[in-house]
Amino acid sequence: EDVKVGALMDVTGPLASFIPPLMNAANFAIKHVNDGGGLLTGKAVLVVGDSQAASQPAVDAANKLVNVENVPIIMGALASGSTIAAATAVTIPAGVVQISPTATSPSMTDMKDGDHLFRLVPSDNYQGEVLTKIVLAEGIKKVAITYVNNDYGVGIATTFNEAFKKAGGEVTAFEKHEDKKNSYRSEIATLSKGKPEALVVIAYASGSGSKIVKQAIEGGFFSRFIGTDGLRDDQLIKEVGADALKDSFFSAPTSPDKNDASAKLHEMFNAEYKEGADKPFVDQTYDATFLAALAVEKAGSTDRTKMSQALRDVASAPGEVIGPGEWAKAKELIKAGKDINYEGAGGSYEFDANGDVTGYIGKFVVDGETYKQIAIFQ
Amino acid sequence: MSPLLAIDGLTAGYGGLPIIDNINLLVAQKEIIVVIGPNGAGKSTVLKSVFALTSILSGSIRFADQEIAGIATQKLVPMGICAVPQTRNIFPSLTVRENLDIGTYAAPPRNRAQVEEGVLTLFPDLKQKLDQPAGELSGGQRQMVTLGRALMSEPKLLLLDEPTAGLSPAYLERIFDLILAIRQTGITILMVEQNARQALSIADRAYVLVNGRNFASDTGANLLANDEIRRSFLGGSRPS
Amino acid sequence: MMEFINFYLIPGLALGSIYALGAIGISMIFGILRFAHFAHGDVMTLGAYGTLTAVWTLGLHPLLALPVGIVFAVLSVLAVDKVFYKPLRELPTIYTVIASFGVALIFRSLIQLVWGSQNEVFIRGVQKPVVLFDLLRVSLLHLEAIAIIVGVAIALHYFLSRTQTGRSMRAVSDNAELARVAGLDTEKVVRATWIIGGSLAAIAGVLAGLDTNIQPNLGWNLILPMFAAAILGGIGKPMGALLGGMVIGLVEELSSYPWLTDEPLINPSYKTATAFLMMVILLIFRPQGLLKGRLF
Amino acid sequence: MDPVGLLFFLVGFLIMAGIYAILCLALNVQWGYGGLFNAGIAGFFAVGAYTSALLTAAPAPTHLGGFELPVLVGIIAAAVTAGLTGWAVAKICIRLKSDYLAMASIGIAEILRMVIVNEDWLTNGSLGITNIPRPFDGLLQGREADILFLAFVWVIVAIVYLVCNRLYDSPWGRTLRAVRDNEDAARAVGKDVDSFRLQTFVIGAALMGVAGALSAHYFRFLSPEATEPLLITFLVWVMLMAGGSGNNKGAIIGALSVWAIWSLTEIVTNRLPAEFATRSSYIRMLLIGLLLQFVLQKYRSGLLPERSPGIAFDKDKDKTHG
Amino acid sequence: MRFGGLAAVDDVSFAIGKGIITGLIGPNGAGKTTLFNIIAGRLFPTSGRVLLEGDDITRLPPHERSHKGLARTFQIPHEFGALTVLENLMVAGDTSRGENAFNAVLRRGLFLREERAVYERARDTLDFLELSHVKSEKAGNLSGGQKKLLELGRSLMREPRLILLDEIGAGINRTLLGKIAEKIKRLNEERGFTFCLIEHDLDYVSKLCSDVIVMAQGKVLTRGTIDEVRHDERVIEAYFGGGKYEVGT
Ligand SMILES: Nc1ncnc2c1ncn2[C@@H]1O[C@H](COP(=O)(O)OP(=O)(O)OP(=O)(O)O)[C@@H](O)[C@H]1O
Ligand SMILES: Nc1ncnc2c1ncn2[C@@H]1O[C@H](COP(=O)(O)OP(=O)(O)OP(=O)(O)O)[C@@H](O)[C@H]1O
Ligand SMILES: [Mg+2]
Ligand SMILES: [Mg+2]
Repeated sequence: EDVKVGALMDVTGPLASFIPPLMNAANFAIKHVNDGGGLLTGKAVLVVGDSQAASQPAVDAANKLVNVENVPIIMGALASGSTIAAATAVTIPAGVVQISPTATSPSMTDMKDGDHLFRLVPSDNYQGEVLTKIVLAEGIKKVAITYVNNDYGVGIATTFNEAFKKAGGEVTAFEKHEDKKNSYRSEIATLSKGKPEALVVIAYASGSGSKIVKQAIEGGFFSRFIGTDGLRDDQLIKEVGADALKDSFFSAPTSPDKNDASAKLHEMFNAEYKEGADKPFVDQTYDATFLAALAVEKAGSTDRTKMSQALRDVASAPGEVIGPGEWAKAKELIKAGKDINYEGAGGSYEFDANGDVTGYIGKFVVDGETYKQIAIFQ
Repeated sequence: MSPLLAIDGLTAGYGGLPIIDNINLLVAQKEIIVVIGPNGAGKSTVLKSVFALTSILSGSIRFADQEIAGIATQKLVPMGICAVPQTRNIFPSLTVRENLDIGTYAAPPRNRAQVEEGVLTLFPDLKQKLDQPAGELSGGQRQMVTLGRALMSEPKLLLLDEPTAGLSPAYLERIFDLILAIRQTGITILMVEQNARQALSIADRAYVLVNGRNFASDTGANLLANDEIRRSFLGGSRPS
Repeated sequence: MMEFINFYLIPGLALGSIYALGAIGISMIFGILRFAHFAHGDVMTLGAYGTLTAVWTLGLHPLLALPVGIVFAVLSVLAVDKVFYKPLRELPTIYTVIASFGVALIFRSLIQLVWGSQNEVFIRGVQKPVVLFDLLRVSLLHLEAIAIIVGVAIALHYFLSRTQTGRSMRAVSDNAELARVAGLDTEKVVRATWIIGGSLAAIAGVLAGLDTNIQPNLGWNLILPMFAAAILGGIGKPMGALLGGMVIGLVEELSSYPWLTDEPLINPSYKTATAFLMMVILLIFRPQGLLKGRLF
Repeated sequence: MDPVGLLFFLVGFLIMAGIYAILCLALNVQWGYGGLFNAGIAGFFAVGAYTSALLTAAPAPTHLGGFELPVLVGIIAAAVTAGLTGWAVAKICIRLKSDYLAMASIGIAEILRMVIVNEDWLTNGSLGITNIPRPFDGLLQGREADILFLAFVWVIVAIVYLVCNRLYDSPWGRTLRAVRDNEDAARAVGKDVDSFRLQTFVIGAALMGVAGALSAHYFRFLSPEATEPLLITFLVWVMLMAGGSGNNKGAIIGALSVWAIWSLTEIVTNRLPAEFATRSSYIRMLLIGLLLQFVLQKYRSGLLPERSPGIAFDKDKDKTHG
Repeated sequence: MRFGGLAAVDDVSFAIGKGIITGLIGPNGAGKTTLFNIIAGRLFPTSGRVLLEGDDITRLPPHERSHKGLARTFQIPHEFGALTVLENLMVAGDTSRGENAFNAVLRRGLFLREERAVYERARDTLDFLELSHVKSEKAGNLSGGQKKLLELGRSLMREPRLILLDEIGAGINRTLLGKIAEKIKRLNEERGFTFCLIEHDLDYVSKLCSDVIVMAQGKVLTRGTIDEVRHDERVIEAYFGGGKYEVGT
């Protein structure tokens, strides 16, 4: 019998341009499951609900996944807002575990979720702090910050701003901007006022991020940019060109240095889909889907009540380490009653009591037409 | 000679509901035909039917021996039929000049300048308003604009729905004179009038409609002389 | 001073040109067909994608491939008008407004189905700005946009006030039934409206795409400022819309200039709001639009 | 399919449909009776949602309020603040002609949205407000609690419906429709046109605020995308036009049927063959767009068209079309 | 009253006698309608005052003038298109209690009597205007003349002290118009209503009006009985087109 795995994806709506590679990532994980022997006694089937990056469609889509499709577990949603709304209104009351690959909102940490809500990225507080270390290590003391005014941008930018100042750095400007505008030239002109050494852009490359970088270079204001995982996107290189990004660097959640999971996944991914492995959140989406399937396999049935324990079991140490794509091996081990520990492309995912993870953050630079990881921080 | 316009057994209305029922009406070349009747009798509906602005349920409308029931409104102007509707009959945001101009688009007159000259001699009031939006005109001035527009295309058949409503006596007389004059140029006229006495006095023939049906038809003079008609439709028996 | 011109004034004018090109169509459609065309932004997007396809397949420069985008956008709106809008013409226009909202959805989802929803770019990499005397530093594209809008303004004015089609348009806009009675072919006028509106929208879409990138929400994201522009100019007055577009573009960019102190006058995150505020204030004091009288 | 699951799906579906029904009834008061083209529904919805959320949520350092007041108080306050906002908006732009009013109201809704996103101290900006309670919290656990909330929502729908019906079928409603049809003539027969339009706008806005509040309580979470015009303003317009403007039953039917189109299409597109999996959401949006067109063209004056309420003592009212 | 450079009504002063039917005539574009619009409050004059029974109402909005007993009809019919004919008349009645939204929802008993009375009056008015057979028709669907009748009916429903009738006769069947004239006369004689009417049909004016004001080009040209003004040289020239076709300019 086939087993449905639910996925809440913000397919249409403001995040639409992110989704195609992430959809591939989720499908890729399911493909690995099915190629590696299937889920339980049948095949895994991904059922996608379109949460549109807004509460109301998220709740509506979750309602359908939980009640009509009867999925045992849900991967998603991506935006914090749609994740929280779906969780509080639908999945938590219904007792369905939800794993968000990307939601970073701090308020998810202390939500009364009855151990049903998990996420694979650290709460934004974390990346902001690590980014501070990376920037200072580059010898940059004076920056301007601009961030997109949504849950992603606000969270990371605020923590970075505070941590950076506390660590002795100088922030000449700290300004939010609207997504979806065509011109940010006046904003950039203002940002350049205090002669900062670099511009920190906390935004999505396919949203305002690329536009800001491009317009900043064209206007001759900045030549050095610092970005987070939202900006570390092939899209940026496509729009701005690799040359212009020589001096820029980026942070993004990554897996521990011993593990080559990420590189392996990217290779497989690009072999399958030709492109997109380097898009933001591909790793986490793959991992979340894979973990969801693992949890079902571990639970041995589609019984919803067993999922959160099973998820914790398969994700955390101790246990034999399983990497992306190693479904056959994992299935084997679970069958044998052995404990496994999934170490994904985007991190090792040791959940704390709140369902949060502390992750690893990598430092990336542009190398040719793509990004190269040059250091790892914890 | 065959009639220019022949309406035969026409039943028509709005949205499937008949308003006029089995109407027959003939207009010969160069005639002035007047239609009178109480309010809501269906007079405008008859004119609108000729202009394809109603839904025709049955019957035929022939213009110059050609069936025109069902021909799209805008195709009728080039065929030589021109209409002056009863209400909402100007383009308010266009200037008076542009309103007149519109009349020439579908059926360009042979000599535009001359026709315009003629219209302006007819309605000297419009001369000083030529560049003013027609929406700012008084009720009577609007009536002049719409008549002017219709004349600009040198029609064969002119359908007038209460052309004198709201015009002062001077214009009233002038419009009726005008109608006689344009008939001389070979234009045929079918008009609905509530200024029925004057209208009947210039009419070759007239039709009386009541409740959507033909009630009577005769020469204008005969109808005027008919006591019952006078009492029921012309406002009593005061001498005109 | 140069900073003001380089980074506020010229980008503002360029942005305004894009808004204006869209707003003209919105305003004309409003004038003739009496409804607010919510799919207009998506017509821009269609134009951009049509052009993009030509760039990909024919390897042309985007501005040379533009005619392909224009034809594509125009054909699409004509088809949509025939299938979806025309049957609703006799009803109160609110139905068509709602229909156009549905059409916007249809356009967008078709674009996503055909081209996918990732961002695309016409030209990769940073465009070198034009630098004059080491002072003036503007993007060539912006100069092109401004030149296009000037050309469009002149052509449009001539068209509306001097040509028969232009005047017929205004007549239909006043009173469609009477226009038919007067022998005007209203459907022809409607077609002309779509052709002009669709073409200008396609141009706007390509300019916007050149300025940033192309994605399925490209035009939808611009629709509100464009409506504001059309309103600002006095609805149904294309020349007013043109002016309104320029004003909205300028207000958005100039509102964050440090006019009084060293700080931006208005926090840039309220950029869009300034445009709307401007519109609301204008509506209150001059409900007939920026331009007095007829400037159709 | 699991019948229990289906039941709960239906519960969730009807809760949302109920919230939309209130919005639709509110819009019907403004547009159907009063002819006021309010295109800023999302703004009043948001004001209501935030008012109730801030008053009833648990205290939090990140935003104002958190007074943990009873939900009912929150909802009433939502009606009041949304009504007041409506009053202020109406004071400014009620004299505008329909399309201009539409734009002004969109503009004001957008400004409100930006205030909500930008003024963190008040609303916690884009991070939103969590821990918003529902009425009767704790009475039932898990998804069974949704049934209670469903009942709560539909009781409010019923009350709103009753109020709207009474308004419609009264001299007030008649005069309002007269004002809609012709302002000058209404003035000439002694009606204070501005006052009537103002009242309508305020009543509608207050009801929209109630709907907003209900949605915040339903989601237990509120963030600025709740004011997304695509989902609030436009969808509600579609619902009203599909249902039949000027008809309260039509408004509710419209809300139910369009929401069904919106929501149920996903169940269909999810059953497309695997090749379409990645595209099914676009196909769904396409389908929604086409279905809307179908409804508009098929039911030209709405599923239930406007009907004059009739005059109670006009006995021979069927003798029409003389 | 000025429109741009044009003085549509220019330094006009006159009084309308209480309880009298006054006629206002003049060539097209003389400013008659504009003058009515000023009296009824639809337009505010550039200068000058409007007094109603001694009260200055120059700045009063139209609906308040209506409450003071002033009613008017529109030259171009302004019907409430989506309301039935009956509703059109009832709207014009005095339904102040039922027009309170609060009463409409919570105290419905309060306005039943008032409604009934208005209904009865509306029925009578319909009968009189020969509109009863279309009472449930949407007013927007009426014929041109029927709309004019409706205009008249609506103003009668106000039970006003002064009624301004703007070319109520244009487009009305002359027989019916005769009856309307009688009704106006009766209302005037029996109820003391004051009328001021614009009309181009002088037979009609002469039948009704004891006092006629002639306007031309925004000014009062003369005033007197119908016979007096009919024979006034200036009137003949300006209004009847003394020499044929020499009107206006
Ligand atoms: N809104 C306006 N803007 C500009 N001019 C106007 C406006 N309304 C009326 N006029 C002008 O004022 C003058 C008087 O118009 P008014 O409607 O009062 O005439 P009237 O005496 O009622 O004529 P009629 O008997 O034809 O109805 C006319 O010349 C008209 O063109
Ligand atoms: N658009 C319409 N829809 C439905 N009924 C209509 C429509 N127009 C007119 N009617 C009805 O048709 C009947 C005849 O109308 P019509 O306009 O033909 O009358 P008429 O003879 O021209 O009257 P009048 O002299 O008053 O202009 C009227 O009872 C009217 O109510
Ligand atoms: Mg008629
Ligand atoms: Mg007049």
